Amino acid sequence: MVGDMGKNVFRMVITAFCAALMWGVASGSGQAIEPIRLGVAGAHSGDLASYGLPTVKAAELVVKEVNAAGGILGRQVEILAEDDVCKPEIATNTATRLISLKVDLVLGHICSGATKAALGIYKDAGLLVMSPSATNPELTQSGDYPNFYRTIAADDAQARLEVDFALDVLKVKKIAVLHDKGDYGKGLAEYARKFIEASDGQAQVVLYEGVTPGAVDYSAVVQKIKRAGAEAVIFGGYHPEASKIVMQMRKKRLPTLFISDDGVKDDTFIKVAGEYADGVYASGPRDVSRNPLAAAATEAHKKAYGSEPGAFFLNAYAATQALLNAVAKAGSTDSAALARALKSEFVETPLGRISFDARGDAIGVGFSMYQVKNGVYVEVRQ
Amino acid sequence: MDYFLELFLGGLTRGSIYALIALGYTMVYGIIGLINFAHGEIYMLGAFTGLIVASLLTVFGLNQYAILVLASLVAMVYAAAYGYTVEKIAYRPLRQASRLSPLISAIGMSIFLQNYVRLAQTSDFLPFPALIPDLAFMEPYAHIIGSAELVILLVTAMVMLLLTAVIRFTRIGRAMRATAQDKGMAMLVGVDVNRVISITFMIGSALAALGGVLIASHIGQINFAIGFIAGIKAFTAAVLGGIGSIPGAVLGGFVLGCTESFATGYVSSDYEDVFAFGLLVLILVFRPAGILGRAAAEKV
Amino acid sequence: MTDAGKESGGMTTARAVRRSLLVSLWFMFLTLPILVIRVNPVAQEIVWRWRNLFLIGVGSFVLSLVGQFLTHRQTRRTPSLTPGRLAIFRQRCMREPQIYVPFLLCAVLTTLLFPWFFSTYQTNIMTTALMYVVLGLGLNIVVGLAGLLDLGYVAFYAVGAYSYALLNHHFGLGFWAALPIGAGLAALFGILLGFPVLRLRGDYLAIVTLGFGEIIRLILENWNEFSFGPSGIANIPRPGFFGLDLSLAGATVYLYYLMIGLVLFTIFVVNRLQNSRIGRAWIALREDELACQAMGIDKTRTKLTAFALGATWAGMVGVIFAAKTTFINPPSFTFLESAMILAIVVLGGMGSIAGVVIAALVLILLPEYLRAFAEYRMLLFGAVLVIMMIFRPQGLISSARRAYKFMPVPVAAGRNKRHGTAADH
Amino acid sequence: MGPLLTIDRLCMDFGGLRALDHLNLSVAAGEIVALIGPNGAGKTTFFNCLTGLCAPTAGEIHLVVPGRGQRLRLNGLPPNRVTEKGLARTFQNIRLFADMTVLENVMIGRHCRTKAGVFGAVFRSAAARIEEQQIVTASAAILERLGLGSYFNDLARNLPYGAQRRLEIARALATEPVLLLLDEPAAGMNPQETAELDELILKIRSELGIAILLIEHDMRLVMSLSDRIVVMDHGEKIAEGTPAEIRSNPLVITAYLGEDLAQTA
Repeated sequence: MVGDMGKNVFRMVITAFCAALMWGVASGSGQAIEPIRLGVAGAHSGDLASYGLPTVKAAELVVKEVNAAGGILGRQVEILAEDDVCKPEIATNTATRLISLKVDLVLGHICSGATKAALGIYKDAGLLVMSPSATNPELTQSGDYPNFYRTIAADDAQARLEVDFALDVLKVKKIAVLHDKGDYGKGLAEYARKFIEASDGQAQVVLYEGVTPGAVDYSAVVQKIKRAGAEAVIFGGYHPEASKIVMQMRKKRLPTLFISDDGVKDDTFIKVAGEYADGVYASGPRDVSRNPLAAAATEAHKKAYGSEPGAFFLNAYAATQALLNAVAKAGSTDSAALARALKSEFVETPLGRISFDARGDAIGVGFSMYQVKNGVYVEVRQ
Repeated sequence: MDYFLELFLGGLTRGSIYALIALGYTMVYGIIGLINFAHGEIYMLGAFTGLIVASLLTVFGLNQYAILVLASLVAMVYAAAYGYTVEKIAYRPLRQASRLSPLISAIGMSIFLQNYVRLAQTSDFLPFPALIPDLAFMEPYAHIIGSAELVILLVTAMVMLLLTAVIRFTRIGRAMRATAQDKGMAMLVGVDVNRVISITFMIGSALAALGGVLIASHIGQINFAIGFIAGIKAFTAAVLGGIGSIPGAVLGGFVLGCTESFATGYVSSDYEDVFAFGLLVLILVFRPAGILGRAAAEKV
Repeated sequence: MTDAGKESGGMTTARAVRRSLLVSLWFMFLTLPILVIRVNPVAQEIVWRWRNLFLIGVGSFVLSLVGQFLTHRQTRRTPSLTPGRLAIFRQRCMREPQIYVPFLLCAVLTTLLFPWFFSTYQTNIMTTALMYVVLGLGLNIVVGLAGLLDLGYVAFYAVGAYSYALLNHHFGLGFWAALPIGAGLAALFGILLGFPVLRLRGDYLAIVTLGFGEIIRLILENWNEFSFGPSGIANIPRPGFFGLDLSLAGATVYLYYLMIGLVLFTIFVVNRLQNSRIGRAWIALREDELACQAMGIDKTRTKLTAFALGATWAGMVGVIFAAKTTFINPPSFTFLESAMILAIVVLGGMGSIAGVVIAALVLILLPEYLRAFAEYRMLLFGAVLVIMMIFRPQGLISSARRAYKFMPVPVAAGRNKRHGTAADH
Repeated sequence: MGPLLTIDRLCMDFGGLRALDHLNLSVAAGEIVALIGPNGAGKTTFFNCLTGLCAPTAGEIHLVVPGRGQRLRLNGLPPNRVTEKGLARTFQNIRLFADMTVLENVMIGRHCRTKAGVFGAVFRSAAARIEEQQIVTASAAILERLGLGSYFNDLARNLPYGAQRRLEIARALATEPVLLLLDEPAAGMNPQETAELDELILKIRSELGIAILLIEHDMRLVMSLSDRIVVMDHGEKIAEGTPAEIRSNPLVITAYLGEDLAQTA
């Protein structure tokens, strides 16, 4: 019995292994260039899938439309989606896999860390990459990644906006800068601190601290904010931690203003923090609800998938349009020609009329401040 | 001084959260000497079950107290059922195996349960209704200690007393002590060891679920991964206090909570966890059996 | 479920069905809230998914029936002491050169020619798998041989990776210079960890090493001035080939051969170690710490050697990891990574080199080839750990001790000639 | 020539419990001394104190190795250092390295007499190779001497009970002791095995010149083997003398031996 079963299992494993190898070989050796292959990389499974999957859907919707209209340069567009679970070490595998599959363009990655790890590989392969969500400033500012573009504003721009808002509009003098120790949150907080310190005494950072994500409470940090006498908190991070801090601040009768970022401008934040959310400021992408293209894209998503689109959907939609437009204008998928087209041509997207600057950041994409009023985020008009 | 007191109270409430989860940990360890890595996941499952029940009951329009009690009860029943099943599937067949095997099995179970909830529910954070009502008489003190925090503190104290009483004075408690000391001997004198272990798991899991519901309604949100950190912290608390000891778990929770609170208050919350784990290493090096634990001498 | 087979002979089909029915009902009850009801408090909606309940019911019923059937068959057969057919087959493979030589030759050829037949992607993931082979073999020294349960092994991996990244960033040190430095620093950290935990045993050791691993990661995350914090270090150069800058494909192939070399070197070293004076001391320590001391083995030194040597491999692979991904940040070094490496050691069979190699290849390659099931990857990983522990706790390949060969020595006096039972092999 | 091992007023407390109470004892080179007494008299604790597994509360332990002359103080030393000095022991409940082979178990005993390190092991330097060869030969010789020659490559756990007991002795001998401590070596043995053990212990003394201190409950073995017997009760020494003296000591008879002695006598 044991022997028998073992043997069968053994045979099965061997067969499966062979099949996998064959499949690898078959998929590795493609044939002549027919369609334009668009690689879509990001977290498609795991805890962060909700940040990555909307991008795939956005790409699918744009490509469907383009293909229905006859494709680009007479060629159909094909999507190859690959998962990187937002981990740098997996992202390098994802990148080499996409290269093995002979993609012409890459939409992705989603997380800054994974993007950094993958970019070097794309650079060697001469591929152009556009991310809808990687906000780390270095990606465009360091000059190390000339092949990188993005349709989202960098963290420093967001931090700039938050600090300016706190100093010029709210006129606060003492600010506590907090972050969640993560890549995104801490990066943002670092910039915020730098900008405040450079404000010539207009305001000062009275507390700079990272909170432990997932901790059961933040009462000690809240006490510290109170003791430091901060008039406002600038928090870099995501909504789970933000809501906990805000709730504890308010429960402890601390009226300190709370200013945060795109990671907090999420309806879940308001649902969790409830009445305590009122008055919280958060920066987020400019309100595009009056842009007919944005409405159309959202409508198309609802029609195709039966739900509201998720995070970075419109950024990804715009990125796909920008990439395909560049191919059409450049007349090829050569990366030098594409780069020229991206920088010179404007394209109408749900985010507005965009083009790209020399570093690869989108021109015309930016942030504005929002405030929670009666349970909804409302754009603050200055 | 005020600042110190506030940090201390904050540490106490945080500690009581750790303690509530640590009680189940320490019970299981006391009986079969297994680090039940899946305990944190049972806590998370309890919280999810509580959320589901509470959401259903809200639809029926029950009042808040009824929802809190019912959601806790159902969550506890389910957690007990999960605890029983986990023990039977993943640990019981390994009772005779080397110490490593059940530990690995527990890690596997923990990963499995996390992903089970992630796939069946969602990977996003879900808001958890504030089931613990704001008590009117607490209103003047709300800036010092909230109602939910007070309730958690009281429940932890009650559970600790109750457990100590059960273990000391009841039949099943005696059987538990016997099993903890020597499984073989307990079996010889007529204790149904399997049943005792199952019951221990069920009680421990039910406590974890109670903690899950209360803590989630205090924090206001849950997701599938909350069990991991809670589990690690609770286990640290249990080891600090002397694993296997019921009062030790509570004491360990308080010590850990206060350490973290003071570390944040006087140093920086950047290194909060470094202090927590550093304390663990220090205590274990100088008092390997924990604060209230008894050193078990090996028989030569 | 497990006691079904004990009532051998008397088990009727009806009873098995009734039992399975109970099992399936139990699981339907168990999964009712989580699998069936999905609440969305944000949108205030409740979704009922009754189909899942049905699937669970049918699934657990069938599984339980099959399980009972198998245990029943197993208990009915008289237990025999002769090894199973598979074991005999395996023994034959090991012993007879005409079987294992061609097989070995095949394996060697495939490994050597791999990059020429497969794409860069395939080579790349194979390199990743080889890295885990070395990590597994390194942890195997600590856990498998010396029996010290280390749940913070990833800390040393991080030390290696950061040594290269930082040395390169600040001093422009190259890969080959960083490799021994990374390994040495990791060994130093191994000793550093070793000292406080010397007195701890079993579970306490496990939790303290876990804490140590977390502390290292937290420091990397928080100490921006030193480690650049969570945003990590980018643009770490790939290893150069005698000053040549390689293309991506070239570098991948180069790294692949580098890893093959390192794997062979590791196997060579571990194999020699485990049958040496030091290796025997480790195993004795694992078997019985007290007796081991009483036999004159210095516990402190033996444990520290194990920690240091285990850490050395992690440090080396860490350097290679940094060179391979060209970017590192703290989230790559979480507890889950330690758990993964530990799973490789345990699944492979503690102390068994071949087992660890196979387990690493399976655990790392399978998820890559099963990307379609990515969502279920971790679920399966957890389940496999549990199932393996229950049905094959000794791992895929259980370790065998070395047999020493002797000329038959005539027994000195006649008085002890009474054993004919000992089967020599 | 003075005694090999001298124990002076050794005390051991566990919490409030006094397990050893001012115990004096000495063993001469080549002597076989038996330690007897009822269960719980403190005999194993005494062994543990001697071998460094417990640290005695008070008292002195000194060892004089013949030929080296130095008087070595043993208390406070860790177990491995004690073994290096020349004391080796066996355990009451057999503590072999169950998953190692018989030969390897004995090779472990050679550990403290050899010194090859990691580099020697990996690069197989000439010195390390020679040393390893010597370990194997020496260990094999010990096994042959103890009649375990046919078990070399068997796992220790698979050995019959009596052979496991002998293997423990072999392992202890491999450390080249001057004094061998045997903790109930005959426990669980049948009369034939006990008789063989008797012969073996005498042979160890006569051929290797090793002194032996043993704890034993089998009075027949104790009486036939020992040069001297020490009787313990409640952590104290209550009597000491040759087998004949002990046999006739009324104190011993009432305190402990009673019927046992009547049977043997």
